[in-house]
Amino acid sequence: MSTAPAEVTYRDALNQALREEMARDESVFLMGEDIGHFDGAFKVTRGLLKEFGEQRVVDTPITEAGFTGLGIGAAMAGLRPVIEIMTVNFALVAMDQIVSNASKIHYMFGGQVPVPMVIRMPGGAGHQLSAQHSHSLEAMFTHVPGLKVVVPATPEDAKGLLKTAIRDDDPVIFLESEGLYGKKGPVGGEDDLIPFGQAVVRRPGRDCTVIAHSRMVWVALAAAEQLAAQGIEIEVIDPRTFRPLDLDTLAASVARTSRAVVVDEGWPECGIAAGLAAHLYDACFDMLDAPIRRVNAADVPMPYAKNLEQAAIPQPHDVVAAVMATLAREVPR
Amino acid sequence: MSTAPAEVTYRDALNQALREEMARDESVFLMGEDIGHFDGAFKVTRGLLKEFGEQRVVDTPITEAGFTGLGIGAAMAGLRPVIEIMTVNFALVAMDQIVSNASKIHYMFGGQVPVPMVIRMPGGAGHQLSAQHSHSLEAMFTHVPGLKVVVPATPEDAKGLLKTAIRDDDPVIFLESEGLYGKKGPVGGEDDLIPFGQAVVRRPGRDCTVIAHSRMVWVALAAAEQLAAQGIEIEVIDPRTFRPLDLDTLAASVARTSRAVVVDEGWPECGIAAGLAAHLYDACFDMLDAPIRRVNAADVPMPYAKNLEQAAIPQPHDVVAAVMATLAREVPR
Amino acid sequence: MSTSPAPLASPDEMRDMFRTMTLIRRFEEKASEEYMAGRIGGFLHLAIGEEAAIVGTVSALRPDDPLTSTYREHGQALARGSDPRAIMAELLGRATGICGGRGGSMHLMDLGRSFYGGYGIVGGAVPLAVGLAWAAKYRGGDQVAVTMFGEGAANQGVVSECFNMAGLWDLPIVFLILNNQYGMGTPVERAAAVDDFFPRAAAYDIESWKVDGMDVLGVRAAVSEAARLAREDGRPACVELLAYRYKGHSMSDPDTVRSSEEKERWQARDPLVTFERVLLGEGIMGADDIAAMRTEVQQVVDDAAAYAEQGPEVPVAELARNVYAQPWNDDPRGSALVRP
Amino acid sequence: MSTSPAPLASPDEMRDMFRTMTLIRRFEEKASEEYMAGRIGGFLHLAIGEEAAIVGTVSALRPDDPLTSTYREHGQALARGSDPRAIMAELLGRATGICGGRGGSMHLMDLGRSFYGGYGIVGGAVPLAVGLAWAAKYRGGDQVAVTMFGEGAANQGVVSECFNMAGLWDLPIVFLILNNQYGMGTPVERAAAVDDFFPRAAAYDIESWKVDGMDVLGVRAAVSEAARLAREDGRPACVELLAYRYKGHSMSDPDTVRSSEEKERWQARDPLVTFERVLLGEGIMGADDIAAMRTEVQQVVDDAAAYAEQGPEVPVAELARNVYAQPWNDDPRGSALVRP
Ligand SMILES: Cc1ncc(C[n+]2csc(CCOP(=O)(O)OP(=O)(O)O)c2C)c(N)n1
Ligand SMILES: Cc1ncc(C[n+]2csc(CCOP(=O)(O)OP(=O)(O)O)c2C)c(N)n1
Ligand SMILES: [Mg+2]
Ligand SMILES: [Mg+2]
Repeated sequence: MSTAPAEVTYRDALNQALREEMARDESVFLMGEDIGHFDGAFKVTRGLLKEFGEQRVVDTPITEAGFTGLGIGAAMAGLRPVIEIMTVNFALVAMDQIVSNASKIHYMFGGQVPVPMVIRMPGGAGHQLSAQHSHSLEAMFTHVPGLKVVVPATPEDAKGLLKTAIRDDDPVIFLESEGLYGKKGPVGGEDDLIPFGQAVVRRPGRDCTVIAHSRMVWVALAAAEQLAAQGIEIEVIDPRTFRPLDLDTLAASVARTSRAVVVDEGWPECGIAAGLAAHLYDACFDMLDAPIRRVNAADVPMPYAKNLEQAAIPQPHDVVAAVMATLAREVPR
Repeated sequence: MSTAPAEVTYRDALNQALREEMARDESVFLMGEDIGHFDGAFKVTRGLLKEFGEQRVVDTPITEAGFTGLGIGAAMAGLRPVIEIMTVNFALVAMDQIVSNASKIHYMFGGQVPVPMVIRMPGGAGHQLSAQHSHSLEAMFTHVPGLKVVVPATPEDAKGLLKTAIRDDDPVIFLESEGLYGKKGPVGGEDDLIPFGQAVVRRPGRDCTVIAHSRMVWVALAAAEQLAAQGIEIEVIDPRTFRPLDLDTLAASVARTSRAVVVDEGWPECGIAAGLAAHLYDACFDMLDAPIRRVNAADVPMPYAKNLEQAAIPQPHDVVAAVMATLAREVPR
Repeated sequence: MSTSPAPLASPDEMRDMFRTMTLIRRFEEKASEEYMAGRIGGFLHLAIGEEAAIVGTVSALRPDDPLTSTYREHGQALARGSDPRAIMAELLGRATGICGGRGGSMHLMDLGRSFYGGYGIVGGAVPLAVGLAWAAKYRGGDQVAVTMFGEGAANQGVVSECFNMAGLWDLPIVFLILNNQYGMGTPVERAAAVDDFFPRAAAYDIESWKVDGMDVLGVRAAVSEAARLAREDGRPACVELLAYRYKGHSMSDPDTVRSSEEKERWQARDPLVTFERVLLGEGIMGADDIAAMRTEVQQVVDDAAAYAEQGPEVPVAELARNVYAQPWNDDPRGSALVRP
Repeated sequence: MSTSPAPLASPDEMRDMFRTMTLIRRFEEKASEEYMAGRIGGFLHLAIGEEAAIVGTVSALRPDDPLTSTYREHGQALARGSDPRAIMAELLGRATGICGGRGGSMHLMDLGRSFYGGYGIVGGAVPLAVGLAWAAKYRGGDQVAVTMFGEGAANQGVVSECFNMAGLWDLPIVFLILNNQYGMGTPVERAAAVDDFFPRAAAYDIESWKVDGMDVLGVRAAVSEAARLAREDGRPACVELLAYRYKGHSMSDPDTVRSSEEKERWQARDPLVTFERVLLGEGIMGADDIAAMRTEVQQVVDDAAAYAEQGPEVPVAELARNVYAQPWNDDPRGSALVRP
């Protein structure tokens, strides 16, 4: 009799990945604000200080530029730092280290030294944290060559992709979602790495391709249920990584459905949805029966009031509306 | 007998705008590294210290986050700071002040206080300054609601738009081009302000719309000459500001030509070209005879070697190739 | 210049200070209830235990001295005289909130009272205050800008940049390091190479010192002197206030890192209790004055909560309002999630 | 541990140091010519005048002590023993350059010699050095990380963050503030609240002091002591080296801000001239030893330039190489400017 795989939270899936990789490789260490004695602001690093000690699980002062830079230097020396920036909002303080140093060092010095580090940080809105604490900055990082950008949506991906990230020799921006930490699901074992650059079909469908990542995958899946009730079957695809991007899988789906919607919690201008749409138009121009619709956060700093905040971030009904709009072109009702 | 208007450089056009606005409004002051006694790294502020004194033309320590934040606070107090960040590359150090404070303060505090400031900074590649000194970060700023983003291509626009920026009550990211400082042209007088959100047709044409900003306008115009020799007439349009964006003018042109190319010196992923292409597909999907082509910098950190650098940034022949590609769809030769 | 409060408080001022401290305490207790009841979202950072630091500081300032704070800033707003109703309504995200419900607990502002706001990025507001000082000096005014931030924030590089600019340009600013000994769960000794923060400012030739942040009169005297240096001598100053927050970092912090022994030790020095003792001892207030004041304050707080709860929601149609001070047109794109 | 260079240099070491100083001077003069001839693009920042600071520092280190520098770093690479040919070829953007022509003058690196590179963002490399120190300590090694940066860079907030981390975690690092008194056209007194920079490190309990950066033996002694503190006591140290650059900030700087009187005053203390006097005076080198050395150095430099000029261009097909250490496939998109 086989037992169903235990379900763990996204949070604990990340914790497992960190624990396993730390046990496997002594050069892996964790550094960030309140990740040790406090177990992490979101408890992702719970128990790791006790298990691995203060040398490998390091509480830092509130100096994101400083310790991100420290991580880069340590990676150049051959260690594998996993830097936690408490939330992606605070990465803005460390932007110069990420863009001017981490992403460029390997190239700029002619390939002499890689920068094998991971910068983990959660982001996203939905908890009424208002304007300074609700960023989704995927687009800013994806803009930058030299970075890898990973956006897991499930516990399984969180674990498998983080393990890959830690073993990767390049600087990996690992963007978690504050809204997903409690999400449960099965996870892989110690040797189950998930390669970068492989999109996954979260739900097959024939009528329209809906591309979504991180928490938006779940928003898209909720929309899929609503649409299915009306006989519309969308295909939900999760790119999982933006650098590298598995354009082939995305484009193959769009070629089949002839319609696409991109859902992204970030802002619209020069955002992820715009970026993906541009790629898909490049690849599928002749196959599209309707313009690609983009579902984004409102083009505003995030407001505090709950009703405004909910109105400002993509909801299932926004995805439904976008899908309907792509269909209306051919199936006007 | 009327005399032709004197031609001045882009650099001096900016200088005129600063001088005129400082003379007009005592609340305008300039702050930045080496802008006073040294006349500015690019000599844009030449002579202004002598004219307006140390209180209004302020040399700073090399602390971009600090003095950008100072500018924001001074703007909240009702002054009109014009902050010079020596080049856009160093804005990465001040990214938190720009994104978390400048762009959000008006909204987040319910409209209590505006932030009437300008952050001037030159950018772009082409002078073999290698990876850390060659950024075009238009996309990062355009991504952020609450900022206005201005990208002048000519002396006339440099002057007229800077004057508008200084009188505007919002934080304006004013992106100059290092490659254009020596460019000459006519400029407007003291009262000639150029409003934000008005694109301009740099060269009319019927065969393909080419959208380009800042230095890329000149690259596009060079391409237009080459194409004209082959009987192909492109319409070159310069958006001049990305926030606000004059989508109407862009879309009207594309609706006429049925083809579009977007030229942008920044990186391709989630970049300006992707953002504009997404807007144009939204507006003109049914009118397009070919996919919109994007011409971007190579997706690499900028290399030092001259031949590599030139290969990494858009050249007229890249624009020509892109235009030809859009035409080949219908006019295969 | 003569309008600055005197370093030594008059009996009236002391009564006022005590009332404000009580108001802050009761207001935050009420906010805590509202949070538990699910009516406040996001983060709620309480300053309970830090009332002396807040009120001592604000009482030493002129009402037109621009002030910035962190996300833990209800007390600063209250001490500046902002309407408790509007503050509580902000915490509840109502249209009647002091920032129209856009900011919430972390982002109060009351421009009319020269309270330039609470900010969420640790260290991020300090340069704004330098700019406020800059503006005062630029205009030839005699205001002193004051910025309160935590000892954790003092480690952010931008704060050092601010020390340098203020020292270099002789700006009228007082840096107030509210050293409550923890940044979230991290005690000073695990975050800072040296436990004292004021010497950092001294390295930039900024007059600086440390005082007991639990003693409201001591804080007032120290901040008065700092403000005097800034206002009269045109030099920045820095005061480190040693204090303690009684609650966790925010309402979502179970506060398990700090020992109960430590908490009790600091609570034994409760600034309200010790100041009450002073007032009673010096005959400035009687026991029934205090009781009456408490009743009145409780009414103010209850009224604020009632007012807030009855406040209207923010109309969703206003989502894209105030993104810009000068919008370019009525472009509705801002609030449209689906493109095109 | 015993392999650290002694603070007092032996005659052989002194000869070596003098040769290296001469090599840096001649190399940079040659680079200047190459720049004027249009063979070097971008910025070219010369360290002429700062040879004592550079060579004194590097000679006090072990070859495996990781070192970072700024864009003004030809000297550091040469002092570490990097091949002058490969450096000059890098300046000329050739495939034979030390970074394959990708970095240019501002971004030399020689990993095999533990030279971790020159960086262009002012202050930006300092945390990297803290990370190198961290790694040494993490592995139980006894290397000392050393980072050289300007007094202008010392004003960047991240440098203060680094002082704090190094002091807090007892990292084996030496912060070397090369105070050449100017950041581009801005003299110290217009950029810093206090003219001395080492006290800033002291505020983080970092042993720190200032020495004459024109005196190579003094620099060596000071850096030796700093490295000893880091290596043996496991404590960071900070040395401020007072020096002067003879040329403008970079080749494109006409250098009109500084008075010729000031320049002459400092050039009268030329580190090569004064050290030559010492060597002659102590009989460590004779006049003809020196002449022979100069000839040899000039040959090395001329040879480097000839080698560089003959070097092949970087193949444009390699544009997208090395963006990643682990590329995911042969995706040619990186080098394609036109999409799709
Ligand atoms: C740049 C940045 N990093 C991290 C955080 C998360 N954070 C919020 S408050 C806080 C602790 C701040 O401590 P301190 O400055 O001492 O102020 P206190 O909370 O004690 O009043 C942290 C780490 C943040 N808001 N901003
Ligand atoms: C963050 C940043 N701001 C500004 C610059 C432009 N810049 C390059 S070098 C320099 C002066 C640096 O002075 P200092 O640190 O004293 O070093 P020095 O050039 O004197 O060796 C400036 C302002 C830069 N490269 N990076
Ligand atoms: Mg604290
Ligand atoms: Mg200098």
